[in-house]
Amino acid sequence: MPQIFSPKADGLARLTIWGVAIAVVVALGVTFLLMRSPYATAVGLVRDQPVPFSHKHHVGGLGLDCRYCHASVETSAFAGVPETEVCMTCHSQLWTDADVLEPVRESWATGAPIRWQRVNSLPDYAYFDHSVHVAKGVPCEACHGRVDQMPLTRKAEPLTMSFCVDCHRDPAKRLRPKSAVFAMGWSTKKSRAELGHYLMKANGIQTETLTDCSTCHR
Amino acid sequence: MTTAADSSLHAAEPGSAPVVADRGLSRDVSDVVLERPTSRAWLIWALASLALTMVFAYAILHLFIAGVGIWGVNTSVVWGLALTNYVWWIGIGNAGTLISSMLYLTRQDWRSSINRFAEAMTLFAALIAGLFPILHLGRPWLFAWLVPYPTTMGLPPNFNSPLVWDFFAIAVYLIVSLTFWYIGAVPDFATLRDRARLRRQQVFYGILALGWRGSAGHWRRYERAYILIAALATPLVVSVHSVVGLDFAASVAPGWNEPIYPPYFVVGAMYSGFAMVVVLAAIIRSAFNLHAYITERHFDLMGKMMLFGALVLGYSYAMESFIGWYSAEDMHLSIVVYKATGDYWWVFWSLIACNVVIPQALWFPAARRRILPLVVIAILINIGMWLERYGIIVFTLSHGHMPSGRADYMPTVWDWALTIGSLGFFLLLFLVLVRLVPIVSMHEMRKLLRGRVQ
Amino acid sequence: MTEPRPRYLLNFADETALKSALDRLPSDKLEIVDAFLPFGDEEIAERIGAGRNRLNLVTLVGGLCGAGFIFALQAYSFLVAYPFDSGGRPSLSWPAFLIPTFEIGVLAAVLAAAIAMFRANGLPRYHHPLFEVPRFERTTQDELALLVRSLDGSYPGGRDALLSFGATSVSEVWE
Amino acid sequence: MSADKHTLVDRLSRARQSGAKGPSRRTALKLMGATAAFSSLAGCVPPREEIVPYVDMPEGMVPGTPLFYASVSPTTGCGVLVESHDGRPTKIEGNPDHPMSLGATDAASQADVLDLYDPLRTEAVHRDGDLTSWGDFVASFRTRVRAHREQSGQGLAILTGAVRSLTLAGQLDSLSETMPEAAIYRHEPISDAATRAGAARSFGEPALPFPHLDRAEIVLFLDANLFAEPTTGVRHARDFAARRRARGGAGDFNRAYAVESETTTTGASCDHRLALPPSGIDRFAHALAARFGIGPEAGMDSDPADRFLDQVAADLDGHRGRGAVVAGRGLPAEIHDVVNRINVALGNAGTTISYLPPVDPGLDTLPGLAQLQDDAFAGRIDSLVILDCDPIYSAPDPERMRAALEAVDVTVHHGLYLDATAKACDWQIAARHFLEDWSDVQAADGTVAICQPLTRPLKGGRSVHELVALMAGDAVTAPHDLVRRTWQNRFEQEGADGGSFQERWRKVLHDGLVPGTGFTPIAPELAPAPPASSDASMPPKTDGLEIALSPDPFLWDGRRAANAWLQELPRPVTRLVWQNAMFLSPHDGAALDVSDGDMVRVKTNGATIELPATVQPGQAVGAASLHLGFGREIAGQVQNAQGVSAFSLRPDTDTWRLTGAKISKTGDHRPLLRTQHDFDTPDARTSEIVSLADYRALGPKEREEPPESLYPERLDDEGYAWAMVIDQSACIGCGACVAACQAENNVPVVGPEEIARNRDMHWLRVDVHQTPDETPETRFQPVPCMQCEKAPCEPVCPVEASVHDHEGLNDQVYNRCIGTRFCQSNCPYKVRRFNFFDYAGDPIQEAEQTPTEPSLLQALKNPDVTVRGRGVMEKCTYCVQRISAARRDAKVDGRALADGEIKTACQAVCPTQAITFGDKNDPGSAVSQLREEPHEYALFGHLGTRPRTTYLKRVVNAAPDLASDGHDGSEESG
Repeated sequence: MPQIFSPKADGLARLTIWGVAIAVVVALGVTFLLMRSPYATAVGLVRDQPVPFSHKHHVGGLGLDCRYCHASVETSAFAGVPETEVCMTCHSQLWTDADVLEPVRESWATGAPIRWQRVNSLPDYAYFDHSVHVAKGVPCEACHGRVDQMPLTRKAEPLTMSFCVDCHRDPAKRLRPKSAVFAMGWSTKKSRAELGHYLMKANGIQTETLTDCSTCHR
Repeated sequence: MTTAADSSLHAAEPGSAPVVADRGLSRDVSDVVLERPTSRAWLIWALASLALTMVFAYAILHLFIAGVGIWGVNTSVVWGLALTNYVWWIGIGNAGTLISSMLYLTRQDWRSSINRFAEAMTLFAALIAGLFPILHLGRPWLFAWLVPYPTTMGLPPNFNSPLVWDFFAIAVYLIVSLTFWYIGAVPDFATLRDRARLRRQQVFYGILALGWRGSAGHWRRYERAYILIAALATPLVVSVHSVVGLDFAASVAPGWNEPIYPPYFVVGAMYSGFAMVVVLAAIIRSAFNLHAYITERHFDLMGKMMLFGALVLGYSYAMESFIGWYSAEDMHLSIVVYKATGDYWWVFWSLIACNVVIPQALWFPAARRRILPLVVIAILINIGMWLERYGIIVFTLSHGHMPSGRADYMPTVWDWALTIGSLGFFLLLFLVLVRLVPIVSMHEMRKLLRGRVQ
Repeated sequence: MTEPRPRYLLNFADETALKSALDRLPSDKLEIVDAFLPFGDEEIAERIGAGRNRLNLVTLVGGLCGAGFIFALQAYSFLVAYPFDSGGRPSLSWPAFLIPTFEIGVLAAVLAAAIAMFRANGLPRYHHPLFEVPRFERTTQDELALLVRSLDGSYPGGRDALLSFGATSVSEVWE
Repeated sequence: MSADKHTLVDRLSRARQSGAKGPSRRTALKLMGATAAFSSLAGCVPPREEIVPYVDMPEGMVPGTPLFYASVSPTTGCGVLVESHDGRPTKIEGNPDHPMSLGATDAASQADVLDLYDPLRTEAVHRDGDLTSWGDFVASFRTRVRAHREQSGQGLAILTGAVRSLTLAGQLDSLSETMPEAAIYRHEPISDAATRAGAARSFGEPALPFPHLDRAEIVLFLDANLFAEPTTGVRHARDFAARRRARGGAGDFNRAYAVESETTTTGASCDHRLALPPSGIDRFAHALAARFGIGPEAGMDSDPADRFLDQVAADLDGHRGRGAVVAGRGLPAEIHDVVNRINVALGNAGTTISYLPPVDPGLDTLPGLAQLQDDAFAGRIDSLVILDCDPIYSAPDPERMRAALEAVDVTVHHGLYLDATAKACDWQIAARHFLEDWSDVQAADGTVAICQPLTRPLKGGRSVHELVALMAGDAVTAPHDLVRRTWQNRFEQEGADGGSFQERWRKVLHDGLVPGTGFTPIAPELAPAPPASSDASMPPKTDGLEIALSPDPFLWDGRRAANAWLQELPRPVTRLVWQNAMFLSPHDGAALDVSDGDMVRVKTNGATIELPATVQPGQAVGAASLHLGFGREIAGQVQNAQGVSAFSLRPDTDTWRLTGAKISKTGDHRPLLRTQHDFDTPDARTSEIVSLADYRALGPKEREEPPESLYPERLDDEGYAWAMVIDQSACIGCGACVAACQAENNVPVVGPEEIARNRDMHWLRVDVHQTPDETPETRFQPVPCMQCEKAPCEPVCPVEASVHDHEGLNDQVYNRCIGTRFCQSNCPYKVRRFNFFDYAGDPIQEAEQTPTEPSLLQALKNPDVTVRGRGVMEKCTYCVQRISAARRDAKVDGRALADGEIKTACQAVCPTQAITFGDKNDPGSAVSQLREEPHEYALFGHLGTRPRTTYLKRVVNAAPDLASDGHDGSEESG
């Protein structure tokens, strides 16, 4: 009886078995990493905006407070995106001829709103409330990153469920005194752990209910 | 290659049971696969089952596009035929491994004739059974959330849920059954490899045989592994249907919340499984002329097993009703009365007839040894067991605690399409399989027969 | 590498013939390398000293590892990864965990047994010198065979002498 | 769920669902506020979403935070507060300051907000069905009106329903002044004519009796379904329930009797109910009057009725000045007269009953539909303007009405819908929904509330005030100016005590009502009794079935027929949806050989209708009841193919009873569309009752310990622990809670086909339990999610979509749900609801919907509640969005939540305040105290589920002499 398989077949068989095994492990690993990578979470995402608004210039350079434009951040779930009127408060005086500001002037003139492209987006079934986070000392920077260093707004954090839950379990490491909530790049000389512990107490934050599903989903 | 001298060894007429020559055995069984005599009957069956498979596929496609609303399920009876079929198929899927492993452990040699296709039946039935819980989901594409894997949500599945237990039980059962079946078939693949004369058959079976050489050492390790797996598979089978029973027993619904469910489900599974094996055995035996290997004695023994099942089930039904009365819990009693006299009284009485009353005919040897009555009884048992599962779901769900929440259930054409279609798919898989894999375990038959030859 | 020495495959028509040959083969001249059977036979394996294994232990260890892993995973999931209240069940609801533990334990044990068996048997092995031997194919059907090796170069009398031990055929096997 | 909203699968399903239903026309909602437009992109880049800020934000607005505006519903006259999210009105609440609301609304008012976004509403102006413009209409109509004006209005006619707006009334008055020859007609299909006429007989002027049920100790309802009245029902229910609160072992209880044909919410809420056919009710009224020396001596003809009469008479006699006899609109004027005289004789008139002048005196003084038809045929009408009524639908003879319209030269229809009348008219002008319009509406007690718009007209509708101003040749046409002018004039007449007009006006708008506008009751001074003819006082027993007509409690006269929420809102007692049916007593059902769903043919007054019958235990023998308001044609569709209009059976618009009708079985069968099939109470666990005497004998609460659990306690006494207690003594089964829940929680409508498959979506249902007697006792039990502490639904969910939170809520996480439905199969209360199809796509009213063009109905959705997609289980959440909002507000302020700060939607709307919600860990909270009540119980508490929703048993103040009848069910307790 002649051999059905050539001597190479054994090598091939071993290669297949190990290959499949390794491929499965690698595929799982790659998927695991990919789901946490910017590819899936869109960290670093920048969108074309009608006006190339620079937080770097306005916040980092001019030192505008976040609340000047995002006015409802302390009172509403929605932080608020400035009305054309807010832009025009300054830009009716400054850079009145700048080409990049043409859409703003046009909006002001015609009454047609500026259509911004959302960068930080949560699914509709996740309910996030800016006001309560701000009130409890969660800084803007925790989710939005160093916007004072962003010439164009980009997504700074993955904003996945684990990202949220991570902080809801242990907010202490991110909490700041209320005066520093809107600050960028703030740091403290005190012990971070001690400060966090103190703020948790002072703000009456109980983590127990923070990981309840109904906290964010309803 | 073969010579006249070779075949003269221990030659005997095939079919003149019980004296069967080794060589004749290998040839008889292998030829079914290698020569593939395509009978008209096979073609008709294959085409019919292919058509039903298309129905199955279309019913699934439509389900995914339109949603489970196409079924008759409603706010009260949230489960319907999908889960009836699931329990029924998993029940059938239990028998193969049960026959194979349990009878193997108890050294019931006669199992060798039937274990191979019974295991295949298990595989296919479990495969189809496993489909139904997924199909029945409102959002089947999220099925993967039952698997514990690291998600970006950071959420594990709920290990308290009987459905997660189900998932583990069925997935494990499928893998173990496949392993068990495949390991059992490896030496036979070697036989086919060596008997094959066509290159593609040699390669095909050669790959499957893994280079099996039948060395004494191979055999020794092989048999050790086989008995270990059999010993593990037996409790696994019991656990699988117990877990299915827990889907119901772990609830608070009247009529489900009963500790008898797990054992009663296991017996029911074995019962319907044996009935299905009888039907398949009868078909295979006549289709491939394997009267020598699947004998009347086999049918007789399986008939006795079914009779045993009928008695245990009868006892279970009686206990269910008795406990309903004995517990003095009015809802419990109410459901017992509802079963027998309510909207679905015909289901209840039909299942009693099919599962308990009619199988009593098996007390008579004539009913066990003659194929026709036995097959008729087996088919009735399968129908009865399907009705039992249907009843388990609709009795309780249409008659819950809340009077205002009581509503009827009426399956729609899509429910039936999926039910009938799954039967077709099962048949198709089986019909294809019998032409690819030896349907009787040759190496076990050889071992069984060698004593008689000498 | 030593110089190639021929090995002989002795085919037997049945078990009796093979067993009597085993009794008669001169062990000082011939080494019984292996036996090939169409069915398992513990006695022959024992006589030629083949196939001893520790599958029982491997299976046990495999099963325990699988069960331990899944139990630990469940406990980790509920105690650490995301503790939650499901119908008032305790976080470490071990009775519920036992079912996946059992299932995965069985799975791991079965896979351990299967993989260990194939590994110990050196399978898959698609190319093998024995497959060159035409008569070898009968060993998966209706004949039994012994593979013997002469201890000193070549067996006196060669094939014909070997036939006298009751073999129906003798084939030379070259590495 | 929006995450899945745009998957191919769902879109396909939507297409499939909408294949046969609904118009496909849609309009993009152009909101000034922030809206998000979606478009999907392949790959991992998140979908593009836009943020569209205001150019110039209105004052006082905070994006993402709802605002409440006071307004008023023109149908009910009850003040409302409307919740608006970024310019989108989404929810209506009652105005606590308004005397007819006191913070609650009826069920139908909850659904008003759906009409605002209804895609079926007609748009702008059409001429003979073709779209044209308001400008064209004005150009064409102005010359015509000018011509009429020159002839002092000759040939001009206006048809309206009841006029509840003072501004409109004033406009019509001034129009009549300038054009004295112009004819103004009234057509109110559901009229109080007999009630007013009865008062006119008794007191010499038309009036409507207004019982103060909080003052009455003995109440007798004579065919009076008072709680279902749109204008006064909410207040009556509140007053009634105030006298039925069993608390702390005591209870200041009234005793209520009802004599009625059909089981109504009012009758079912009484302690004793006697079922009589209409003629029997008349007889009962006369017999009762006779006991107090009014009219000839009479008795009833059966023993139970006699005993009932004896007891009622004795009770009323024993509580002179503290009782009330109330007669329903279906009774003839002479019975109203008799009842008024009884109340005067007992000293109830003026103390427990006020007699109020009708809101629209025109109903008594102006000609009606019959006159209009005659005038039209006589050629006396050249131009007819119909203001928001549908006479072709509601006229006794639709064909005559249609012919009358054809006989008129130019007809103009002003209304919300393109109904049969609009189609028969030359001009169709879209009216404004009240949430788009300025107006002022007078409630039944006279209180005027200002209706202010929350959005611009979504369909380009025109205000009725503007249209009438155009006819009157008024220089002012803007509705705001017209309404403002009315009040400026009035305030000026009243004098300047209230400060400047601007200040007063601002306050009126803010508060939602004009103070001091309530009616002064008329003095109940009896006119001499008209000579009673013997046959009038004792109506003869008629042969055959008497048909009793009544308005559907939700659709009323059909004006809300297009409202899918109301069509699908289970009717009290019968739990029928999407259809009306003929109610027969079991006795009459057997005599006609019909059972539930058998079709019957009704022939009378030259009209024939066919509709299914339902055999209702509790229905009076000899009476067949039928509801009006169904079967109206709107936008070319009959609004509910299953419902049938019964208006055509009436000989005239004031007739409520039909005798001599031929009722026969057709042989067809059509299964009834209802959301409950089994009404029996199998055991005491579901809806036990307790008699008042037994209740008073109950000691302090000995908590019935739930069965032992093997599991440790996971919920502790720290933090909030939400709980709800529902008082079954107070519940009248009106269904307002169900409608409020639907509006608050984006609960979809499924349509009659799905209802027929037993798939309803209401998170909260009002179960009806009836004792299996011949004269059954009906009990209502609202069933929301029980929020079990040991919830059976949770451990069976494989993915923790159903899971407990630390405050005791049984969370349902829609985005996690994979749709196994195991939770519902394991829920003993069956409170969970499954999206078998993509119901949120609204298959009833919507066709295909593209992501770039959001449908108008999407704007109705409460943005704080996830819209559930196909294949997802949903259920009552205790309005977790309200809990969360209140909790976040409290957290921002750094304080704890106060008791009563959170009101669930069902609680807020409940007219009888039967629902209490709060923190059970706070021993001072209302809910904690109710949980200590001796008659508090858990539904199926023996199952060990430990529900957080518990009930107070219905306490019945049975009359001792009638208790043995089984009406009160006191034997069944225990």
